[in-house]
Amino acid sequence: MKLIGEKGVKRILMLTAFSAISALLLIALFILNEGLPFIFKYGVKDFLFSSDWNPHLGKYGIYPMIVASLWVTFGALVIGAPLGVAGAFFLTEYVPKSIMRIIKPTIELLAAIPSVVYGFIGVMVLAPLIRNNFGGPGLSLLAASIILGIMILPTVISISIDSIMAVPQSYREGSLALGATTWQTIHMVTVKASKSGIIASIILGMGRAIGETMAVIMVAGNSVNIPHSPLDSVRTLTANIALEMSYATGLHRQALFATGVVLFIGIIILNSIASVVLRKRAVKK
Amino acid sequence: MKTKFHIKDLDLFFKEEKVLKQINFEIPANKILGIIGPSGSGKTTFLRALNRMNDLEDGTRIEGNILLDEEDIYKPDYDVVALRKKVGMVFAMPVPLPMSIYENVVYGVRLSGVNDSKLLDELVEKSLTASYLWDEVKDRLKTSGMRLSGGQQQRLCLARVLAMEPEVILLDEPCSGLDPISTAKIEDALTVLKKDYTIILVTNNTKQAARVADNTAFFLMGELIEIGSTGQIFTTPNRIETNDYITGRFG
Amino acid sequence: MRIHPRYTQRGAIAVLGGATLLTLLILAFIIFFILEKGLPGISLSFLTTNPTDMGRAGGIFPTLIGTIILPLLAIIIATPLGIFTSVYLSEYTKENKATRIIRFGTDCLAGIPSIIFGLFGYIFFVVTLGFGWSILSGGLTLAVMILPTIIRTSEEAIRAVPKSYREVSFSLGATSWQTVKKVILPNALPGIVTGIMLSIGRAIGETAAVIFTAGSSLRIPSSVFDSTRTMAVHFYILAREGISAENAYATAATLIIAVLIVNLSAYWLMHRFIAKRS
Amino acid sequence: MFKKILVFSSALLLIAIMWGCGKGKTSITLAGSTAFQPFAEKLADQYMATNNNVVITVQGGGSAVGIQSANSGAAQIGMADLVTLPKEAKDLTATVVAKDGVAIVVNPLNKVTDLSTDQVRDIFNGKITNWKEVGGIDAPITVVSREAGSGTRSSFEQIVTGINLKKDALIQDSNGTIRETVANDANSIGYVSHGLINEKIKALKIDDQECTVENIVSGKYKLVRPIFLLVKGSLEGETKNFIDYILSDEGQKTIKAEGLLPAK
Repeated sequence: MKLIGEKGVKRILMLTAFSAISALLLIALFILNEGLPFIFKYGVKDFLFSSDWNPHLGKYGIYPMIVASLWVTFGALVIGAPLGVAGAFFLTEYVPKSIMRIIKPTIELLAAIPSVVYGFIGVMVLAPLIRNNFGGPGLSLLAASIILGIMILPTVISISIDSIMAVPQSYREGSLALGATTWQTIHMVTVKASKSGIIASIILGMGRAIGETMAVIMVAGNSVNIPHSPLDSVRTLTANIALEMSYATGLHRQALFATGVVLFIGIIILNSIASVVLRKRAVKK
Repeated sequence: MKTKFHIKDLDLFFKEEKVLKQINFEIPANKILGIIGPSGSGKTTFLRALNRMNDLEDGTRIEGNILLDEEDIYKPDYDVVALRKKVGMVFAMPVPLPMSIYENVVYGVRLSGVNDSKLLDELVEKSLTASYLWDEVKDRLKTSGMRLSGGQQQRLCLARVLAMEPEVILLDEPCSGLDPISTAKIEDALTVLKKDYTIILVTNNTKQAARVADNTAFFLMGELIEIGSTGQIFTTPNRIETNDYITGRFG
Repeated sequence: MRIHPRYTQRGAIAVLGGATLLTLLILAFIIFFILEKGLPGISLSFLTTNPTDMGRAGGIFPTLIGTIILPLLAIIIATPLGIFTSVYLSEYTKENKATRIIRFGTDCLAGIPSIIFGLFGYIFFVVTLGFGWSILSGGLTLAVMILPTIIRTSEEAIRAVPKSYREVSFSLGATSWQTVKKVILPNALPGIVTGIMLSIGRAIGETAAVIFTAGSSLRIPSSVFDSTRTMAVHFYILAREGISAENAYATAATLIIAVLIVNLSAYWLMHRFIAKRS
Repeated sequence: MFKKILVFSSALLLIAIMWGCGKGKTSITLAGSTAFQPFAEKLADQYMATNNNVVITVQGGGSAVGIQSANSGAAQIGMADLVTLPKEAKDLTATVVAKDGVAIVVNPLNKVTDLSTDQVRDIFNGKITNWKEVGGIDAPITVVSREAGSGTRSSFEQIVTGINLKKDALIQDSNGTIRETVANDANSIGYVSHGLINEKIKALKIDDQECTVENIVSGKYKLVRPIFLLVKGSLEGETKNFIDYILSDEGQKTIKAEGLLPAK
C-alpha cells in the first residue's frame, strides 16, 4: 500500500464506495424504469387504491396487497424483534462466552436455510397447527408473520450481539460497581450504548421481512383480500411479483414491476418513519 | 534558550463557540511546561492544537499561528503525520491498543516502516526502561497491553510515545486516574526525560505542576491568564485569579 | 410504584431467558425437522454422484460444486467492495447529508425482494452484457444483493471501535489508512465477520435470484461462463415440482450441515486471529 | 493479514475467470417452464448420450422467461406451458412436444370421490362452500388455485368454463406446493399435473371420467394442457434435431414414462 500513498488509498476507497453505491443506484433505476410508466398509464389512484386484481381482465389494483404487506411486516417485527433482541441480551449478559460462541454460528446457520424450506415447514407444520387451533385456512397472515418473524431472528440476534459486545466492559463494571443488578445495567447502560447497532439489526431484519418472497408465497395463501383477521389469507406485494412473474408478459409484467416500484417506495417510507421515530425516542432519553 | 513552540494570536473555535482566545507565548525547549486551570478552561484543547489532534473533531477551526521550530504547523501543505511523529501525546485515560505490550511500544515505529526485529527489540527495552516499566513487564512482552494495571498502562502509553523518539511530548492529565506510586514513577520519568525532550504537561493537580514543571501557565475560560517560572507562579502570582486558583479558592 | 431491583432482576432473567429458550427451541425444531427428513437420504454416493432420472435418483454432486463456487464468487466480489465502502463512509468523509442518504439508500435496498435482483441480473448481466446464465452473472447478481448487508454491518462494526483507539493511532503518527488497517479493521473484525456470514447464508439459501442469473443446469461447470445449480435451487425444483421429497430434504440436510461446518470454522479462525493478536 | 486476503481473493478470481473456455461443441440452451424443466433435462441427457457433439443446457425461470429468452437469443429454445401463446411469441415457431393432464385433487380423507364440471365451477366460484352440498361431511371448502397466467390454471379455466375464482381462494404457484397444501388440509380442493398424484392426495372423477392416461389420450378426460417448445425463426440444425428427437418414439416414450402425455 506504500506504493499508492495516502491520497491514492483515499481515491481507491472513494472509487469502490462510488461503484458499490452506483450498483445499488442502478437497481433502483432499473425498478423505476420498468414500473413507473405503467403506473402513470394505468393511473396512480386506480393502481394504488383499487382492490380489483384480475390480470386477464386487465384489472390491476394492489390496495389489498399494500395493506397485507404492512400487516405481515408489522407482524414479523412484533414476533421477531423482541425475541431476537431479548435473546441477544440474554446470550451476551447472562450466558458464558464459551457457550455463546457455539450458539451464535448455529443461529447464523438459520440465515442460510433456503426460504423455500421455511415455506415447506410453514405449509406442513404451522398452517395445520393454526387451522386446527384457531380455524381459517391456516395459510394466513398469522402464518406468514410467524415464519417471517423466525426468518429475521438470525439477522436481529447476530447483529445485536455484536453491538452489545462492543459496549466497553468498563461501562458495565461502572454500573455494577454502583450496586446495579445485571438487568438494571442492561436497561440503563448497555441498551443505550448499543442502541445504534440494535436499530440497524431491526432495520435489516425489517428489510429481510419485507423483501422475502418464497416463504411468504407458500404460507400466506395469496388471496387478493383485505385481511379482516390474522387468520385470513393475504397476498403481499413481494408475493404478487414472484407469484405471477413466471407467466407474466406484456402489460401484466409491467404491472408486476410497478408493484415493485410501490414496494420500493413503501420501504423508503417505512425506513424514514423508523429512523425518525427511533431518533426522537433517542433524544428523549 | 531555544524556543520550541511559538504561539501567536491563537484563537480556536469549535463550531461557533470561541474556545481559545488570543493566546500568545513561547515554549522553551528541553523544559517541562505545566499547564494548570479548572476544567473547561481550554487547556486540553490547547494541548491538542499543538499536534493538530483537534483536526479529528468536525467543526474545529483556528486563527493565528503555532510555530514549531519557527515553522507554521497549520500552513496548508504541512505534513501532519510527520508533525505527530515529532510531537507525541499521552492521553488522560490510558488507552493501550488491543495488542501485545511489545506491539504497543513499536506501533508508531512500525508505521514508519522499521521492521528489523533486533532494532525493535532494543527500542522496546530502551523505551520501557525510560518509562520505568521494563522491570515489571520484561518477562511478558507478548501478553496483551490491556491486561496491565492502570498505572502500568499509562507508562506503556508513555513508552509508546518515547519509542518514536519525538522532540516534544504532550501529556494530558496523565496521572488523573493513577495511584500515588504510579504517579511518582511517571513524574520521575518526566524529570529524567526533559534532558532530551520538550515536555508539556496538562494537569488538574496543581501540586504536580509545582513538583515537576519548570514553567507553569495558568488558563482560565479559554484565556492564558499568566505564565512564568513555576516558583514565581506558586509563590508570587501577578494575577488575583492565579492566586485564587492555586490556593484552592475556586476551580 | 417502585419494584425492588431483586425482583426486576429475576423478572428480567425469566423474560429474557424465556425468549432465548423459545428462540432456541424454534431453531432446534427447524434444524431437527430438516435433519430428520433428510439424514436418511444422505450417503457417500449421494454426495459424489450426479443426479439421474430428473433428480429422483442419484446424488447431488454438481449442486455441491455450484453451492461452493457461486456464493464464494459473490463474497469475493462483495466483501472488499462493502468493507471499503463502509471504511470510506465512516473514516474518510465527514458525516453529512450525502453519507446519510447513502446509508438510508442501503437500508432500503436491503428490503428489495431477491426476485427483483434476479430480474435485474437477468436483463443486465445475462442478456445485455451477454454473460448468459452463468456463474459470473449469478455471482455478480448475488454480490449486489448482499452488498447492503455487508456495508451496513461493517459500518456498525467500524463505528463501534472506540474513538480513543483512533486518537492514539493518529497521535503516534499513523496515516488514516494505517489506522484503518492496523487498528480499526482488526477491532471491527467480529462485526464484519457476522455480516459476511449472514451474507454467505443469504447467498447460499437464495433461489429466485440464482435461477434467473446462474440458471439451474445440472452439469459440472467448466468455466465461470457456465451455468450451475446450487443446492437451494435443487431443493426448490425437486420440492416445488413435486419430483422427490426424499432427495429434496436430503439436499436441504446436506446444505445445513455444510453451512454449519463453514460457520463454525470461520468463527474458529476468527477467534484464533483475535487471540493471536492480543 | 488483509493484504494476504486481498492477494488470495484476486488470485482466486483470476483462476476462476481463466478456468476453461469453450470447447468447440454446438451448444443449445433451453429455458422457461419450470414444470417441463426436469423432463427436458432427462431428454437432453438421453440425446447427448448418442450425440456427443452437442451440449444441451436446461434452465428454468418460468414460461415468460422462456418466451423472452427465445426472443433475445439468451436461449435457443424456450419452454412454455401456456394454453394460448401471448403476442410476444408471434415471431417464434411453436411446437407442441407434450401434453399434461390436469387432475382435480382433494385430501385422501375426503369422502367425496367424484364431481361434475358444474359442481367444480360452483366450488371454485364460491357458490358451493361446504362439502356437505356435494355429498361430503359438514365442513367448509378450502379452494386452492394456481396463480393468474399459469398454464395449468388457464387450461383449467378454459375447460371448466365460466370460472370467476372466489376472492378468498388460496393461491399457490407450483404443482408441488399445491400438493402439499391439499395433503395437509382435509377440507381443501385443488388441481395439479396428473403426473404428481400420489398417496398423499386423491384425484377426483370428473363427469364420471377418471384422470388416467387412457382417458386423456382417448379424449374422454377433458382437462389437458399443451407444452410448447419455442424457437426463433424456423427450425433448423441441431435445434431441429433435438426437437425431432423429443417428438420421436423414443423421446415420447420417455415423456410418457415420466408422467406427461405424448404430443400426439
